[in-house]
Amino acid sequence: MNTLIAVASTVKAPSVEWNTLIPYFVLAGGAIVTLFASLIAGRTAQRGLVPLLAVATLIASGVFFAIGLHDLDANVLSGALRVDDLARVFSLLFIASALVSIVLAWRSPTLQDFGRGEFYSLLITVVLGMALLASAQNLVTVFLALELFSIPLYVLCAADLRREGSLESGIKYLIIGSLGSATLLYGLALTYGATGSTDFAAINVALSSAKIGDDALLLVGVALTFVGLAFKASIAPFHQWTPDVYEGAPTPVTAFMAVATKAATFALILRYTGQAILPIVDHWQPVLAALAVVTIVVGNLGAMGQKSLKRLLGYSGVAQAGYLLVGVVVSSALGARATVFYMLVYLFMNVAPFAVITARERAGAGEGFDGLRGLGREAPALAWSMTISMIALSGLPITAGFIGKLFLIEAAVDGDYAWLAVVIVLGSAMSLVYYLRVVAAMWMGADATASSVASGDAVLAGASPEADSSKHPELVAIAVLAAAGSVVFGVWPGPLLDLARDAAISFLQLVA
Amino acid sequence: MNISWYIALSAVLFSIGAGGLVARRSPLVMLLCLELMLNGANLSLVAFARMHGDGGGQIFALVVMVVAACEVVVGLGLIVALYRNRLPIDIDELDHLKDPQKADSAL
Amino acid sequence: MITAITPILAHAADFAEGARPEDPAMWGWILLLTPLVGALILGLGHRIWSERVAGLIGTAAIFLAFGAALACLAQLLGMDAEERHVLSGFTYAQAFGVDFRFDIYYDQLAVMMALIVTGVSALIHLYSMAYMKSDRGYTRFFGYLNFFVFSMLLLVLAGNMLLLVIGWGFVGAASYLLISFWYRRSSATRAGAKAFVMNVIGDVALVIAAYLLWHELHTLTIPTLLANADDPFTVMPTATFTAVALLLLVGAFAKSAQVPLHTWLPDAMEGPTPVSALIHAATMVTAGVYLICRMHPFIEISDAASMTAAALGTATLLIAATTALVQTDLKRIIAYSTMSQIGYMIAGAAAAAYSASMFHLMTHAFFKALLFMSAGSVIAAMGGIQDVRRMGGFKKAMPFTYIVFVIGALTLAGFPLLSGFWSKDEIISYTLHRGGAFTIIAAGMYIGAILTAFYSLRAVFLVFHGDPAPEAKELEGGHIAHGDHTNPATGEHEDTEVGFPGADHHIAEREGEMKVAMGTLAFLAIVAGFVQIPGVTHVIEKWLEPVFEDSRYADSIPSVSAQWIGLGVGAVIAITGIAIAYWAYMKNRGVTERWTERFPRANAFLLNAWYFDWLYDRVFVRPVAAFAVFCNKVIERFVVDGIVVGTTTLVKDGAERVRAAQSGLARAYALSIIGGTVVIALYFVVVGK
Amino acid sequence: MNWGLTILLLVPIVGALIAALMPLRQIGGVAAIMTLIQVGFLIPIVLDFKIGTELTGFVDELWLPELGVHYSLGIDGLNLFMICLVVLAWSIATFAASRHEFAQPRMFYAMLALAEVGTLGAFMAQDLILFVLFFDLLLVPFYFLIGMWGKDTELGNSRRATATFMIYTLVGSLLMLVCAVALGVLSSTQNGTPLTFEFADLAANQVGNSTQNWLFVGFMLALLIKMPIPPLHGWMPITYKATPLPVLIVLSAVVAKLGAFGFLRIVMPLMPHAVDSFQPLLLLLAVIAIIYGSVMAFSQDDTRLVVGYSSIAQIGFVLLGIFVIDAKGAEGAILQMINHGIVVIALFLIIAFLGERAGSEKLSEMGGLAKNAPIFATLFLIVALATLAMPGSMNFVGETYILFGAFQTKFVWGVVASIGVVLAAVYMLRMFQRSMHNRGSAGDEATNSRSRELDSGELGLLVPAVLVILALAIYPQYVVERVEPNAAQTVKSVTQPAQPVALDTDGGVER
Repeated sequence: MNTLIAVASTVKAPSVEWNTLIPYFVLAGGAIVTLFASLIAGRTAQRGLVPLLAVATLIASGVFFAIGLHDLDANVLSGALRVDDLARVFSLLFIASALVSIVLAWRSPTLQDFGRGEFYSLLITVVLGMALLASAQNLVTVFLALELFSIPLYVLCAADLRREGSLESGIKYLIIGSLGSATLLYGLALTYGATGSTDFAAINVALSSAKIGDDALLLVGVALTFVGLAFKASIAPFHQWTPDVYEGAPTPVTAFMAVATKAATFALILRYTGQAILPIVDHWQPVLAALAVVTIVVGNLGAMGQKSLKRLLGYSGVAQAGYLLVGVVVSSALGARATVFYMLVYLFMNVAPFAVITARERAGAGEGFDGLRGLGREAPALAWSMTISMIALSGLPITAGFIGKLFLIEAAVDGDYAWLAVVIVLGSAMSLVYYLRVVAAMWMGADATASSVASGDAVLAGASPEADSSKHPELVAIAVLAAAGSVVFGVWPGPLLDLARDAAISFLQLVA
Repeated sequence: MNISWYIALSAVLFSIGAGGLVARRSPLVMLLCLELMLNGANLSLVAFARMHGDGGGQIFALVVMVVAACEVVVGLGLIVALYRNRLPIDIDELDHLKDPQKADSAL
Repeated sequence: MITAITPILAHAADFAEGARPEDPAMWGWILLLTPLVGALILGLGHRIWSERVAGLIGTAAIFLAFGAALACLAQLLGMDAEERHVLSGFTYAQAFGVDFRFDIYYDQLAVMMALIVTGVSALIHLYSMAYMKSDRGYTRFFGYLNFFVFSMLLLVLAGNMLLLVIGWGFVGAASYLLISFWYRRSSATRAGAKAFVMNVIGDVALVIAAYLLWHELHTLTIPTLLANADDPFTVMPTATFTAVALLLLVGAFAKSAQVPLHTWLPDAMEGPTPVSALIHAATMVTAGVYLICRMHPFIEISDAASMTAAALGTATLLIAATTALVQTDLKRIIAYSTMSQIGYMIAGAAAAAYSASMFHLMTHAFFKALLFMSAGSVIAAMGGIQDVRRMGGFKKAMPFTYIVFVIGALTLAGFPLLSGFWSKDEIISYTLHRGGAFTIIAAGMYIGAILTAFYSLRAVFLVFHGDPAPEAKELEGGHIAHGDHTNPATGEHEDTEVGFPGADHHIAEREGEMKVAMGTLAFLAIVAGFVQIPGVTHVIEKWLEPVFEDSRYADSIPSVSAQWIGLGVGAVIAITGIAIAYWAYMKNRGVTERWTERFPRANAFLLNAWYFDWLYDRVFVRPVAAFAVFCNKVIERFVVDGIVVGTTTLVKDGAERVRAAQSGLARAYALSIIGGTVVIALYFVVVGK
Repeated sequence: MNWGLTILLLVPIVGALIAALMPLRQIGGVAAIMTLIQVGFLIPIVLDFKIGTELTGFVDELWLPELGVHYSLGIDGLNLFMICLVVLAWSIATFAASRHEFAQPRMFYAMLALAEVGTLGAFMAQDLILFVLFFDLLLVPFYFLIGMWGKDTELGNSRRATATFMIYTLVGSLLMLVCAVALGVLSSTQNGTPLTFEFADLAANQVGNSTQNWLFVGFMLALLIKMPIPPLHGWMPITYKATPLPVLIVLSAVVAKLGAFGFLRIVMPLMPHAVDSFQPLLLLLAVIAIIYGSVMAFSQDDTRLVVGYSSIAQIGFVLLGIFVIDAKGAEGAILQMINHGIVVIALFLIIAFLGERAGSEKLSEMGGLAKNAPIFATLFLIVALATLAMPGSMNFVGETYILFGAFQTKFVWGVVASIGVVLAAVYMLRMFQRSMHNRGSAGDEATNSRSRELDSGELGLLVPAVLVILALAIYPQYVVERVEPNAAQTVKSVTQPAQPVALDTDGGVER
């Protein structure tokens, strides 16, 4: 035994920066605690304690990220992770997104069978995986973190066990997702083989020093890596799981996935392209540009003519991934900032739609367009939030979406990709067709125009299904809050711009 | 032995896995194919680790094995759930989630 | 916009200051604004004034304006003969050196024109007070008439080329309003629109001319332009000069109903008869002559232009005179005769016989107004019917009308010693004196003279002689016929509620106002010629001499004897024409019908006024209409909508493809992932190498 | 910071909010009265205006430092009267709207106010991105205004109308966004100057010639669609037919002017070289618009389309004035924008009144109204004559300056365009006569004796517009002299560009 200890002590153990890792540990611990807390029977525990613990975990972790690690810029665990502004900003994004999801799931009747503890616990695990991914700068960490968030997500998608759609989406996501993971893994393996290192910085050095840039092994590796990442980020033509899974998964999960999955993947893409494979930028720039175009076109086309709002949002997410990719393609500080900024804005724009869908599902109206008819009169607060979100998603002023697009366009033009900027706006033009269809469904139902002022009076007097939405004050609140955020940051985007700048600078200074 | 043979073999494994994934309809077999793909990658990882003479690749391979196990567990769990819901254990019949082929409305 | 009022008020104060008695143009401003004030009072108070009061207001305004014109005359008379011109005004829209000012300018020519305009207008207002009685639009009518007089005076007094265009446009609008005064008649509204559009062509030509003048001479102020016309330092290119002259002519021709812009005038007879008398005979249509006289340096500087003007004027006078031979509508006969007479003036002015043209303009104003007024009297007696074939034998029923009509017709025919005789023959002898190609012009004028004599007496004989028409008989018995209230042009049933020929429209020649107006004009038609008897009196020539002294042909005046020879020839021709008419319509009634039967084509040709309307319909109206149909049916549908439809189809198809690919089959998704992977990997390997 | 213009910009929204607090039936009235408050804010601005090219009430704050975007507003001779027109149009339109009951009035008036903010902002903006932002912002309110309160027509339902309008204007607007960004970025990279989008800076640091050319295309498409100029006017017929008339008043009278305004404010000073090279194309389009618009205008049965196509013809004149590249032409173009704005306000009011009386907005179902509504007929006549640029109206002054400018530099184009003046008489008289004169349809005979005169409320809407027309006709100099320095400056920026770019690297925009 002693010898064992002696041997162990001679092994060069990696230095563990415990302080820096606190937020990650908080998440990990919180996931376990939440799981065990759910064993306590009783409605109070199930409805109160468990969600409370989950929220507390997330908030605590967030506080550590935001305050505890403030201004920190460090390699952790021998460079396996890097905790910097990029990681911090994105981690906060995941946490915020998870909190939104919890609010949406809080009183959801559909998660009864699955077990609340499992749901919250898995959600926190996903956040942990994403947070790790955002700080990963080693191929091993990348894969591990990616799977850490992917596998629980498969389960979460299937969380509504009684519903065929949920199961179908879970199994589809699992199979297709695993294909993506395997492809990514193979790509990472080839990259490792070509460069002899799993560390981003070392790969960068290897690529810039040798003539390795033209090595077929490496190039195939990069290609496969891109495919894996593109899959996770819903970039066409690897996007096809997105609408199906979005539709089938429970709405709170979809809401979470819509933002967080994309954000996590883009955090990695930014780091990977901006750090690891930057020396061969001329090789991959055209590929990503082409992918961006295809994604924008396919996403926007697919979103037209949908019946299901969740599918529509799925496709819209595909299109948005295309826009985000433009910021990556130009491979500049401005591009990175634009991508981060757009990602932050995207969080605000995406909340209200899912809150509305949740409310409509609970009202028994379903998540299709039909469920939206007359929402403008029944629940004006929800309808307005949804309207603002749609306008923001389509990139019209005076919303944060406009500033985000403006930023991306500026980055594209600045990076000599003006034609990609044109594609962005043409995509936006197409997108308005379906975003505004949503708005039209809420406000311009056949009866909406015909109704006279008199009936409006009756509605305002409270003789309407208004009460229906008042049953979900938390949904209304979060939707209004997010919509307000979309508008406020459209007029005063300063804080988000600062965050985006810090995040971009933090990882780009490594290569500069 | 030349490293390229290992890579070739791993590529073949990977491709067989990918091909099987497309060809087979049973989720169970598809999971097997996925394992094949992962193991293909593992093979190359280990081979590269030998080539470069560092442990990174081997550690990577170990990590992958754990992850693969997790994946399979979840996959099997879902298959069980499908079975319990009396759903067909045939991936082609799980096609209720798809796009409406006729547009809901004109533009 | 409210704030815009402040400077306007400030300017109004300046304006009022500028118009203080020491303003040289005070009487000019009063002359200009009195009719406008009248129009405004009538327009704003149209619900307040009774018919009688409205008529009095309108008429009084014009009489006041006539007084102001006389005051202007007195003002000029009080000045040195060489200095008889006044200029005053304010900035209107001036920028970049385009001196678009609101300036009024009057000299001998303008005052003479103003006197004719206000004088004849005053009489016609007087006539209208009776003639328009019980018309529903009585107040409106006087408002329009006053507005017309204002517009006409603006045109006459304009001291700026663009202000002239404004006046030019305003009279066009007034003319439009009055032609379509009985707006329930579709024929009237159509005629109004036609007149307006043709006049706009003239406006546009004048704007272009104004530009060219501005471009060459850097000003739009008319006196400065005229002074600089021959200035050796501002020599304009010949082409520009010709263009200016031709454009001015287009403007003049559109307003004066000269070929080829003449087809609106016969249709304009849809307006009430006083309107025909005032606007489409006495004043507005002669504005073209005034314009040519006003801008004469720019016309005569280009021989091509003056020759064109002379040729077209002569063509008009012949075309109109021949057309008038066979017309059956009483007012149209007179309308064609108006065109024909203005042809004399235009040709005369083109031949540099300016004072002669102005002289004829004046006498023509008198006798043509008189003819229209007396025709109106007859038409009223006929209950609105204007067809001369239906008329006859009104001599006994309407003796006063008969007398004044005969005076008018004889003056028109150039019967010796009546005013038309002096003025027309002065034009002819001046033209003859120019020699060369103008000899042919003069010959045309003589041919026109014999035709004129014939058709004017034809009207007299058809209307007043022969067997009395039923209406005439009834009138002898003291009753006034009521028409059947059917529009002869379209056959549509008249809406008598809006006016003449209304059910209780009892006029004919009983009303005092009408008699006073007609009597005064008859007197003037007889005596007005005596102001300008060759070798005896030279009132007009002397008065206008300073205006035209810069003309190249100022000294080329036919001798007195030559003029008297011309007068003699004219007298013979007039009497010959009258004799032929007497032979054809009194001695051998029915001979004309036989001619008509023998030469049906010629008859139809003349009856349709040389088919100008038909031609324009085929050349302009129908092609444009066809083009409009083409635009609507082809361009809009295929090109414009095509853009939308094409795009949406493209997008729709794309969307369908994307949805079709989304089959729900996981294996298909896997396949597309693998496919995408292969493509990307291949790209990397192929391009990367 | 000078708050004057910002307050002017926000007053409509505040007004709409106050109105929204009122009981449903009074929202319209209160919203209408609120528009009068803007007039109060506007008056001192107009009174303080000094003739010259200096910006009145200039605000310049760095808004998005990262993106070089400034919050920069200012008034000069170019936009002074456009802003007056905005306030006038919205005031009249809001009063007109308050005479009717609209479903969901709070939203209606809020959207109307938002549209005003967008329009005012676009006219006042002195920063390119800010201009584009306000320009694009307009899409939102008009989407709702047309979509929610539009009516279904034989050309398609209101949804279709909205979609057509949105797709057209959106493609243009967004292309303009890209080009605007590109203009700023390339100006900064090509000249080595800090990134900024302020007009003054961009005019001083122009981009290279070939860059200007492709940027110009984007701007041109957006602006031509907005104006609209054939063949890009496909949205016009269906949108005009579907849009509620109060909304149409502001859409046609003011918002469409933004297109022409953009050429004067942005394209000419910032892309002078491209203006020069595209001049023939734009002149051709202008003349096509004049002729085509006129011909279409006199072959339409629907009064809205008569006015719609006539607007195309009129705006064609504006485009002609701009692209003859002569100070007189620019002066005339600005005057004509103002004139046309005012007459269109009046014309759409008239169409509304006609429609209420005839029960249809089709000319073939109208007629003979003058008999029972003489005052209405008179006011209509004044408006119609002003529209056809009757000499003596300010429209004539504007058109004359345009033609003078055209004659000066492009004589032949000017002469061809003159045909449009004649055709204008044809279509306006046709519309006037078909509605007011002749015999009406059967309905007219049946109501022969009943008075169809305008009531006091309708007079209160129409008379102010007519009074403005008359006031401008009597004393156009007030406008002419205030516009003159800016017209001169704008044209000078093309004829004598600030300075040629030393090195035209062109930024290698497309590889």
